[in-house]
Amino acid sequence: MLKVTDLKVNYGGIEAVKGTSFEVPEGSIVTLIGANGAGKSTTLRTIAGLVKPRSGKIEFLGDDITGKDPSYIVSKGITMVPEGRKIFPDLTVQENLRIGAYLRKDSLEEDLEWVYELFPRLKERSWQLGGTLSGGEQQMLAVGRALMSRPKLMMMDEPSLGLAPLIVRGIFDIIKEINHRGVTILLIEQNANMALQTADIGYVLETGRITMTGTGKELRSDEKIKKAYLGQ
Amino acid sequence: MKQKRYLLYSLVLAALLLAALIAIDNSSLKSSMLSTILQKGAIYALVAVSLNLLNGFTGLFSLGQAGFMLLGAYTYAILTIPVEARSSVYQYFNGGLVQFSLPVVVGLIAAGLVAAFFAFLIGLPVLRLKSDYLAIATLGFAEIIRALIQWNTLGPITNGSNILRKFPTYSSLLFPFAVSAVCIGLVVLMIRSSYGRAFKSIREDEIAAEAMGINLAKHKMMAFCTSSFFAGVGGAMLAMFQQSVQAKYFTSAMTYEILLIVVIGGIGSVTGSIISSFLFVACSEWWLRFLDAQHYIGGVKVPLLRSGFRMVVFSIVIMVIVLFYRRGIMGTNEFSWGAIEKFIKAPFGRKAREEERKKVTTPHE
Amino acid sequence: SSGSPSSSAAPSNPPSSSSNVIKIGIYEPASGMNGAGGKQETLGMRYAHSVKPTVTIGGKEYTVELVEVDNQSDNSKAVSAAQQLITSGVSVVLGSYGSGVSIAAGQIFADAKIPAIGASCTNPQVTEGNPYYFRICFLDPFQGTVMANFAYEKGLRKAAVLTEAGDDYSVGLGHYFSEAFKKLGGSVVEAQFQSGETDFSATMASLVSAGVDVLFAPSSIESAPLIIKQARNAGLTGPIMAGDTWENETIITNAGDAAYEVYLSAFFDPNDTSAAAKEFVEGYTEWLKADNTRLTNNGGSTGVAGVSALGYDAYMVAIAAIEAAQSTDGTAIRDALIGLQHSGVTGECASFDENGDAAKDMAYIKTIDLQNATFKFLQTQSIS
Amino acid sequence: MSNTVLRMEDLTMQFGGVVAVNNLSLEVNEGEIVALIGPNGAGKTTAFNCITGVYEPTNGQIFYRDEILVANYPQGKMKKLYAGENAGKYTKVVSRTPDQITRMGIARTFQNIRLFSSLTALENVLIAQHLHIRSNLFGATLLSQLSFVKSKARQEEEHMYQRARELLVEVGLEQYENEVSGSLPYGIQRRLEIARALATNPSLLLLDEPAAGMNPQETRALTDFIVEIKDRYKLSVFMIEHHMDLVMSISDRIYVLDFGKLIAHGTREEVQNNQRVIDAYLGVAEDA
Amino acid sequence: MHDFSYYIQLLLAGITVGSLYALIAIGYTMVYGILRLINFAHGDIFMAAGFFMIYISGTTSIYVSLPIVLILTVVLGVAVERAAYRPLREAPRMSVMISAIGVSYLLQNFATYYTGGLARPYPVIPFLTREVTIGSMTVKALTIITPVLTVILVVALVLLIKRTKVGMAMRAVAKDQSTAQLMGIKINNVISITFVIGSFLAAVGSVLYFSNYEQVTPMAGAMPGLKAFVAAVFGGIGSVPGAVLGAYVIGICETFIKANNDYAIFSNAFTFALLILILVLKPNGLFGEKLAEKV
Ligand SMILES: Nc1ncnc2c1ncn2[C@@H]1O[C@H](COP(=O)(O)OP(=O)(O)OP(=O)(O)O)[C@@H](O)[C@H]1O
Ligand SMILES: Nc1ncnc2c1ncn2[C@@H]1O[C@H](COP(=O)(O)OP(=O)(O)OP(=O)(O)O)[C@@H](O)[C@H]1O
Ligand SMILES: [Mg+2]
Ligand SMILES: [Mg+2]
Repeated sequence: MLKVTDLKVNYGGIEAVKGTSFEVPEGSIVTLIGANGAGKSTTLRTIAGLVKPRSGKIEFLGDDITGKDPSYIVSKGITMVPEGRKIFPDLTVQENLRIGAYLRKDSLEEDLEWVYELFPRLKERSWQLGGTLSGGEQQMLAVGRALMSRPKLMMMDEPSLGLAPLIVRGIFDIIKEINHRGVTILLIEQNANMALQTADIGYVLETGRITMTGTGKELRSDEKIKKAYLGQ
Repeated sequence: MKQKRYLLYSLVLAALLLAALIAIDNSSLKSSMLSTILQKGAIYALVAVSLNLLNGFTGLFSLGQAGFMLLGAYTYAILTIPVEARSSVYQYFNGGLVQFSLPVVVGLIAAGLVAAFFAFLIGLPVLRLKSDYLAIATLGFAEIIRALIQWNTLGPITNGSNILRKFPTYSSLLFPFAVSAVCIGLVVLMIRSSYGRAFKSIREDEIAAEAMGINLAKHKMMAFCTSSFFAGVGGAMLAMFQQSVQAKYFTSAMTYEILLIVVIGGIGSVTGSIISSFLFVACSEWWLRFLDAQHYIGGVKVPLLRSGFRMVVFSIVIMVIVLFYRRGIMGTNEFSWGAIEKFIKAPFGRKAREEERKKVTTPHE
Repeated sequence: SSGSPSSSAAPSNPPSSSSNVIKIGIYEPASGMNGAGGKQETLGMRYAHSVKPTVTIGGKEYTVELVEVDNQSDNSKAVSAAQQLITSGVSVVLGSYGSGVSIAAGQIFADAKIPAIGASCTNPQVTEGNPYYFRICFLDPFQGTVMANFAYEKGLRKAAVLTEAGDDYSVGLGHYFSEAFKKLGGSVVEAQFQSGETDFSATMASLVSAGVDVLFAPSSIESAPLIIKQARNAGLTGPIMAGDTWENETIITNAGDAAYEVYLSAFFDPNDTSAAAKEFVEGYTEWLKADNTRLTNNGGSTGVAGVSALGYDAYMVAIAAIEAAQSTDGTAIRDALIGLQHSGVTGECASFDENGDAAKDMAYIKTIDLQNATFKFLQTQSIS
Repeated sequence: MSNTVLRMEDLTMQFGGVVAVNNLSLEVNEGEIVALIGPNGAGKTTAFNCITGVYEPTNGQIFYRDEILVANYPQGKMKKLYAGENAGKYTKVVSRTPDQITRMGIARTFQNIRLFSSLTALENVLIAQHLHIRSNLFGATLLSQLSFVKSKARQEEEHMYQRARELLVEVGLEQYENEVSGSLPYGIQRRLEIARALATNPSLLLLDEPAAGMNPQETRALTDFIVEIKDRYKLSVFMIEHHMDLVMSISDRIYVLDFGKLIAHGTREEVQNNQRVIDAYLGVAEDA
Repeated sequence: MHDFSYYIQLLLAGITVGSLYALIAIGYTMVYGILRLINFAHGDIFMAAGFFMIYISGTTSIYVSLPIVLILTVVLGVAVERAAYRPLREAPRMSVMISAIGVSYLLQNFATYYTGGLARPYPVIPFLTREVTIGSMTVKALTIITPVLTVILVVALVLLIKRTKVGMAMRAVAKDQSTAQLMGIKINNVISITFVIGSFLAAVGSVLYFSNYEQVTPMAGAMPGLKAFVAAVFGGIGSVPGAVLGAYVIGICETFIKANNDYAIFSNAFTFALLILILVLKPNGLFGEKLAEKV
């Protein structure tokens, strides 16, 4: 579904991504794990069109989307839950959700119900301004917002960041559920353990390069990974 | 080791500059466009640096600079006009109320102090305001000051709407340079001190700065008063340069002009402000003047050229600079010998240029 | 040699050697608050130049070259503008419209020992204490008194004096009018407005309710129509008076029907029957029509503004002085100016007094003729 | 009682209709690491903000050692709005600005990193030392950088630099000294934020989710780091955290908030086995 | 000292001035709220609209010129955005503002260059300048039309911003452009729409304003532009009703001060003093958004 080939991205003089290649098959959950600063977020931002790559190619459903406008990429069916939530502080919770479906022309009520069902907390707060939500609430909102566009591929940048343990587990359940509904997931997580449990395929990104790949299970039992990322 | 070498370079450069200035001062060039532009450039450099201290380093968006210059210019003029000249200057006010006159240096310092004092007064209520709210409040303050000075009732002191003149001016080109250099030097030292770092932290994030124990009110006030002090001194020197001073020209347009200089030079770069002051003054008042006159090339009239065209071209030049040097001439960088050495050492300076280009194309968020 | 239609002949036929060129500086605003008036004054000078492009010194014919700078009506730009003229090597300077910039540059011309001839700057401070500044027009104390006399003689007793704060011309002239009017026995209500003001309705309402029977409002060309119209709207039916700046046809165009009973003091009367004036008016009008840019700079009309006539005279005085001095040297020309006599289209333009002010003892009082949309000469007035 | 560093009494913070913190009382003792946990939106960060002067609480008071840090009671509009317990108990109003509180010896980090992002790591740390500066503006301007004058201000400036570099070495960030802090990796930024807080010389350190965004291995390193700095700088630590491995391995005591109210409090074991905590927050036991 | 009708007359004058400021301020605050750009050129676009009317009405009838002027002004506004603001989307805020000052200089200087700088009479638009009598007073029709139009426009704009998808997109873009992009919002389009609305309002404002004062100069936009800025801040950045209220407060205060001859020159000063006072009491303006920033 998504194919990234030899992607290189620079921030000024710094080379943040140094030639990564990976694939996301349709219907799967793929996770990218790696240390801080490995270039995970940059990769996602580049796919979403927020950062222009220096070289490399990004194909989505056979369509070359390298360096295209974010709005074009969204219209193709890719959304992203950005790192740090980035919800709109002046918009109410409901408006935040609605704006997630900006490109859609059909009725949103059904999807709103679904999101509220996933996150009952949001329903309670649907008139509160996004900016005053607690960290965890904001994270729920960011995921909900991304779902509203009915994406084919949803990229999530550390969705469990700052969430209570109960919710973290919930989030991974939700990811699975979303996936069951036919949404392909590309996930970045620091909580590598949970991520690899959830994912079909995992890639390990180290200083801008993919160094290892395998199914979630394989990686979870790899000694090196255990030591470096699972804290065992 | 390196430090010493750079210090040597700096001393040599300073000496060369001084020699050049002395040479101009003692030659027929003394009364020339070059000298005029250099004087005004030096004065504007001080004012621009003072605004940069506020806008660029402390993150306080102030549009009151013309008001503080006005205060400085008037304070200087009022205090230093010779007693015997007062009756002709204050022609409608029987020679005015002030019947003494102070030495030039005292007048200059008083100019700064009065500006700083008013900054303190206005700062108490308005420095709590954020961004544009602060901008409009300071802009408004400058307008209030101007209206007060023009008020006929204060005429015996300010001469109301009428021009002030006959105050002592300088005779050597070195004077504005010396005063500006000393003042800018002080600003640079301040920026590099712990207080300067505190100013920068306020620019970066007020909440975090406060959490680091920095008293926002106090530090903003320090920056504001200091900036106004130097704006006041700059205003006084502008009065000396013009040999006359009248409140109606210290409008927001003057503040915008200084803001333009700061931004074109690079917000947060002292060197940038200085360089762009000279360029700006030269460009607006010297180099483009030919555009105002009709010219003939081989008997054919050059189209478009007529009075007013210079200002059109000048506006376009400003736009072009702003559009192509988004972060100003210097960005937030300062002049450094290290950078220059690197530039020269790289083969034909290519590498340095390449790096520069990379910087420009950086995608920013 | 009247009205040769070609513009500045000098640049198109560059002189073979620079030794027989003499430069005259035109120090006028072409932008800023007084840009419009400055352009009209400049037109008069350019026309004069086209009429008399050469001058004979020591039996040799010199070509006059005009060097124009824009002082932007701004004191802080005035210094470099003046310096530009000095650097270009001018022998004498003409201008400026707007007294402030003239005062600001006065010392610079004096330091460079280059005489300056003010055409329409009426503030006393321009020439006072400056041995190099001369002026061919009358002064504000004179003008203010003239208008006060005129108003009082018309039987008006309560005057509103409306001036622009911060503008020395406006405030100064208003001051002299008030003084004279009060001395005559009239009473005065003073009011001020800020530069750039467009809404005078409240001011006018208060003046009308104070029961004034005449409004004296020396102000800029831009404010004039606004003042006239809004005064009429507020119900002021009495005369509206002002100084020389109001003699500008755009005011009539812009103020329209409201501009009845408007009186002003002027430097010049285009319908003057004297031969010199007639020749000037005809020639100048032709010259204006010959070029669109000139028309634009004259506000799109062919009317002869008083400042253009003064500009013409100022140039002619300069030429006369150069010829009298038989030198291109600034100080020599200055010395020649001191004793010079010159009768121009606006009357006596020289015979300077100890301050350097011409012996103008007469102002033209004009009114607006709405039917023909022109200024109509009413009477000459002097102070006895 | 003298070994109580922080004491919070009946703290309430209400935003319009939302009672973010509801009648909360707690203590932090000298040398302890105390954790504050609870579901998202329970009011933990809000409690921190009340302590550090960012918010003025609706009711209640907070002591730092034996001094009142903040005290307030419902007044004005709040009087009508707030009808909670102990609303009439307090009559004193003390409100200090965040900088005063920092000066008293409390330093904090932020849930969403707030470094001075276009300044270098070193500058960030230097700025945090500014609160202790002795020289005034003129002294600092004129004397602190002129190498040919030996002055107090100069010594002070040199000392600040020396101290800042030491600190960076101590927290293991020396290689980032001259890097612009905003472009540092996330985990490094978190560490730098702690270093910056330490530079204010606190005796109580408030950490708001220090391990957010860190992988388990990094979290473990952070755990050691917290213990280490606690011992080295003789700190008491009060932290908010969702990483249970971190919380459970180093906290001496734990407070659990839900909907602004304290639902449990005690040692790790007590809290871990508290059914209310499991229901509201922990869920079924970790299976990592 | 004065009778009642005198004060009514002043009040009416104040409301007229206030309404004219309000019309300009609405357009100003739109751009301001969304781009956080102090659009110094707004007043000059307004001035340009005045000259468009003068030149176009010289060749054709008023009723044909009106729509052409509206269109030309919108084109000018959007062109300015394209040329001077869009390339600076990622540059520091200050640079964009400087670019706006540059555009303002350019428009003023070009107008001076092109028109010669003298005031030009504004064509008479009969249905605006026609006199109408209410009670004992005769006023120009625009005195009544302007406030009504202002109110209608405010309601329309508030609905647009609060209730429509475009409005929501505008608010989102105002806060965070890159995240807005992630939602599929084409920020360039949203910003262009904002400029279309802003310039359209400037054009409408210019027709009414210049019909009242009947002349245009190259500097004619500077003062109204500044007043609009003040009004926008007064009411709270980005708040359309706030800007309108601010404009009325300014218009009415100014008028009453100007009626007092001794202090007339303090009318601007007083307005600013009042503004400073209000800001000290309400640091985010009258209707300023509550800071949603959470620490
Ligand atoms: N805007 C930026 N400007 C300059 N450098 C940047 C920028 N954003 C990221 N970097 C650098 O690019 C590299 C990769 O960063 P990225 O955010 O992609 O890492 P990451 O794998 O997502 O890490 P984390 O787990 O901390 O989120 C890092 O070294 C970082 O310092
Ligand atoms: N400034 C504010 N205005 C209105 N409501 C607020 C404000 N700050 C916080 N709240 C509300 O108070 C509640 C507590 O928020 P707080 O940030 O303290 O939660 P938290 O316990 O830190 O959660 P998390 O672990 O997710 O960060 C939330 O419901 C939040 O929406
Ligand atoms: Mg990341
Ligand atoms: Mg929190």
